[in-house]
Amino acid sequence: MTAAAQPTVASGRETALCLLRDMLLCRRFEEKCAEEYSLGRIRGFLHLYIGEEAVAVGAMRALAEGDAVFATYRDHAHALLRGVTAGAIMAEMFGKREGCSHGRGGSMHLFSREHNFFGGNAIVAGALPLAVGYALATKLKNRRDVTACFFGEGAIAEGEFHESLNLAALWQLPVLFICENNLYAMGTVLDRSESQIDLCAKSSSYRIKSTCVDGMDVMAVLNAATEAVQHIRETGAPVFIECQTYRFRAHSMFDPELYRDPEEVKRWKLRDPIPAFLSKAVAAGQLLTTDLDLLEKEVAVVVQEAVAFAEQGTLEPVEDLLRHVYSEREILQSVGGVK
Amino acid sequence: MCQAGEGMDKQVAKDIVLKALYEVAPDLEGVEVKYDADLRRFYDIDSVDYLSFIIKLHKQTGRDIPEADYPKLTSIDRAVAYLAEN
Amino acid sequence: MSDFLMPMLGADMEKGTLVKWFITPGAHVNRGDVVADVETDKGVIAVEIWQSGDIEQILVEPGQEVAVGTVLAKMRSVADKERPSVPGPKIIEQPMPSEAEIPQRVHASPLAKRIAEDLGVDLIKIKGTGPNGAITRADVEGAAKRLKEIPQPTVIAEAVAAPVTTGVASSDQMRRAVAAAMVRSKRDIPHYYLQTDVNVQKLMSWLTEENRRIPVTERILAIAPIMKAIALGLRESPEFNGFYKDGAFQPQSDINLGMIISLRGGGLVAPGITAVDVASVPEIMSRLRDLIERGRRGKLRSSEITSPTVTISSLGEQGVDVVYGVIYPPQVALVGLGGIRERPWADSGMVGAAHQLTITVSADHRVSDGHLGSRLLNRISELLQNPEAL
Amino acid sequence: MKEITYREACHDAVRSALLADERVFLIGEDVGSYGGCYAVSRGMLSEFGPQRVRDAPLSESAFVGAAIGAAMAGMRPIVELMTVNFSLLALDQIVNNAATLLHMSGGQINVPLVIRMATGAGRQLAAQHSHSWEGWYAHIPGLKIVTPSNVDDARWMLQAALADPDPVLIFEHVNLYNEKGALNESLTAVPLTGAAIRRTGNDLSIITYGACVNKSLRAATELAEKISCEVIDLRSLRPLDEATILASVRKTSRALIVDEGWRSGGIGAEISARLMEQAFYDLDAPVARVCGAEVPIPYPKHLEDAAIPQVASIKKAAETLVGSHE
Repeated sequence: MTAAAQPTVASGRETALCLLRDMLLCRRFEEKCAEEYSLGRIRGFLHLYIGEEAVAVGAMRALAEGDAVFATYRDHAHALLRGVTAGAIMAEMFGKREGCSHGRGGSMHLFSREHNFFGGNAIVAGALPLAVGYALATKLKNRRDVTACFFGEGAIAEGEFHESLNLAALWQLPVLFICENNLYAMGTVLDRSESQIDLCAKSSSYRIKSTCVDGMDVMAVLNAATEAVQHIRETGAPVFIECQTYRFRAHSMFDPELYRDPEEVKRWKLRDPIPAFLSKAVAAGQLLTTDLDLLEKEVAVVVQEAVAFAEQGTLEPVEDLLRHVYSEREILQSVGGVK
Repeated sequence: MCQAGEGMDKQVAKDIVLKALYEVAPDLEGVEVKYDADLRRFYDIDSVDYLSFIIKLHKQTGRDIPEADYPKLTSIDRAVAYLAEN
Repeated sequence: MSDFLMPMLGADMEKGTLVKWFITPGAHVNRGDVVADVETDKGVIAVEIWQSGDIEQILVEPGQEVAVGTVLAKMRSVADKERPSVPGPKIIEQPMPSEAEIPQRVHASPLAKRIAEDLGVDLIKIKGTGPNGAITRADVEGAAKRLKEIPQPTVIAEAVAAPVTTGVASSDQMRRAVAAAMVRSKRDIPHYYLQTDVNVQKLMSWLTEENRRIPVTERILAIAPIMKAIALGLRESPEFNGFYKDGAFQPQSDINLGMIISLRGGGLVAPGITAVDVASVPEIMSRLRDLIERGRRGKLRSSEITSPTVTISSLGEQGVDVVYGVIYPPQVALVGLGGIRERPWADSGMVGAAHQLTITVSADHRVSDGHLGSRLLNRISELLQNPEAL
Repeated sequence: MKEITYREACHDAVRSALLADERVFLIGEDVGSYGGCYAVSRGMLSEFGPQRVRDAPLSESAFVGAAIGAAMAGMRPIVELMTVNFSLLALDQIVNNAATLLHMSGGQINVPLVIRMATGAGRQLAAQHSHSWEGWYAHIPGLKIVTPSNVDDARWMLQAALADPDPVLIFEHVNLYNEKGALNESLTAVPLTGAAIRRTGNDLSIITYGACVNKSLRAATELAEKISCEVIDLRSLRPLDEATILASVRKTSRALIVDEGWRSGGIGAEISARLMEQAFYDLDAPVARVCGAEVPIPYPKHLEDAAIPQVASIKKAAETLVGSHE
């Protein structure tokens, strides 16, 4: 099973099932990641998206196959939703060459050209200019594709955020900026780093169409993103969406969470997007409570198979260490000169 | 290069041992070979020569030869058998 | 039954202290429950359990610091799945001590040195014309031309070695050269001899230990640390390190130890290792092996024959206990080494067995006397008691 | 043979690239209406239009990053960074994105990007506009660093860089733009990498690049009666053409490295280290360097001159290196 990145075609039960399944898949997959990390099979930094699933699930469903996606180092859900297989992602985190970046990138650097998925970027705000440039190329090639760029609210303090929004607006480029505002840039709460915490005010100042949505509500995100994508395709101009959300887990695995009150975490967990969506959909008659069990089983199999795939993966031989520094047709030449 | 652990051919082992011996003691070449004689006493191989001999065997075969095994390599015959068995 | 382990919570985590349990034996836990607080370098982190089941036994008490992967508790899990074990903490390899650097003495370019070696030219005798007066290729080539007309200095060791280096050694020639040198030594040098027994038990254990640890190619024999101890001893007793020439003692700043090699075809050579006092033990060992191998092959360099400032005669392997050597003129001392053997050793009224070595020094009475000689021997003996410091 | 300036060579290179390939576009500060800070792109805006000759706001990080993004999408952008100093504002994009994407993605995403920038001192532009960062950039795996020193390379290296699938940084020395040279009209391409021996000699190898090539050639001419100098133009600082350097030094036994960048940790140090590693026993004298003085480049002419390699300092170093017997 893969999370198909199709635009919303049907409403009602079919859509509801897809959204719930996508959110569950992200959640269970990442719980498994945490487990594997504690066992030492995943190493390095591991940033989990748990709690924020509604944002990526809603936004991705609004995109079409030809659209491009740039994400951050908190990128497992985005890769999954873009259609990269759970096995290839898990294998990447295991450092295996069957991983989606052949094991060279790890958790923070998931890539798949096949899925127009461009990472996996671990410098905060570093991918915004890339997304702008990708959209510029789209425009120069007279295509209607949208470039979606996910980033946290921490990126807003970076100069590259402002430079990128300015370029996108100035040159009227088809970029969908999706700000995953989870309140904390690592351990620094928004109002301790920004003089203006109304993020749409910032993007609006570049004359970019901006909206703010409840990022715990997958339908709200989906609707906002669908509208935005349509606007971009029609006008070629960028759109900014702020999704207010919360990460339930620590910033990374090695974070004692000294900076936030456990009560605050508890309060947000009451708004967990998965049960929230389920109860709404059940009330609306779109889903049955029993759907959850079926989907859980389905997702568990995917996760289990992903781990098995990663376990069976192979390690790249050390003799290949110098690969992928220069493009392959150049490698013999460059290895000779550059040691 | 021979790989460790596969029971080297005796003739190959003998060639390696003799070559190593002649390298550390070139003045022995042309002297009558006594395969079972004690290297140190009969051929006057001193401890430095002997260490060089062991290192050469190691480099030729890739095999680790612990100090504790030195008594198993005191003659040409024994050294050949050691390489062939291990 | 399955194990709940001290989790790996970050790439830089090696161990953690269990601060608090939130569970007791018999408790039922669900996958995802926080079961304990663990203190790490980064602060206290709440630790989750990844299996559902019943806790059977708690193995680590609050306050205990344990490595990542240590079993914290035993549990009977709902689905007793097999887990791969977490790799233990990594053993950090001790870096090898860096090799002491050898000070530059003759300023010659690497190319000049290479050519000098090929042509058999001694760089010490050449005046350089390169940058900062360094000897260059042209200087060496010029010197090689002139060398043919100038008679060689009559250093006796060189006389001994000359036939070997040219590869036409007859044992007769060599015998005659040795005879001449030794006659001159006994005629001109008033020898005195001192000897002492050194307990080398520690040295031998250290060697066994070292050799077990290091690869075959780097193994060390006792002679290497002993040479290092002799060189360090000589550094404090400059009266033994140098040449007696033109009626006066000329101490040398470099400590170059010659090693007598008996050739199987008869005869001796005594090539030297330079600057032994600043060389590391592994370095001495590898240079000695190289020297002996080339010595047996007749491939010594002339500088190696002329450089020794003190000579060592080691005959222990031939079954000898004590060596009283004859000094090689113009040197003023020779150190003799007997065999290392287990012998009775009395210490604090107790007699036990210990590996011992008898070291002698033959020295030139024109330069030093017994008092200085015994100080040298005592110092060498002392240095050998602390082999890891060599 | 036709005499043209280095600036004209750069201009012709960019123009012909825009003509030859639809995917190519020029982006940078003042490349359009202004015609480029060093007038390399003069006239191109009217010829190619604002889509292909794109003026960027003063946001180096964003427009360099955008060029990387466009390259990822299959375009062939040429970025002009007004001067090497401003490239520091885009350093994160160059180092963390352009140089790493191919590797992080396991070989999936290459970045066929070309960045041109004006480098070096010599025009009394003082401390913030006179850097030589090419050696710095040469430290980074994933980038290729080239330094055209004459009109032929200025004319054709850009084409080779555009044909390369990976990011190439071209460093054009500010003092070269007005230099005239004879363009070899029979050339239609030059290789991107590989050093060139600009003068052959037997006593000493002078290893240099960029604007110091001409200075070294003049020093060699003036020394010719006493010392026979070989002058190597590295052309590419990454990858370094070790084979040519080593072959020359093995022949002459002496090496003098001339590098306008600061001495400490510079490309000169790297070359020297490689000579120690691979040609030590062929050296008849210590490797010598003439480098930028360890000082921010001062404004007054006499001090600026003293801070960077000059014909006189190159000659003096060569004489010292060869010693008294030549």
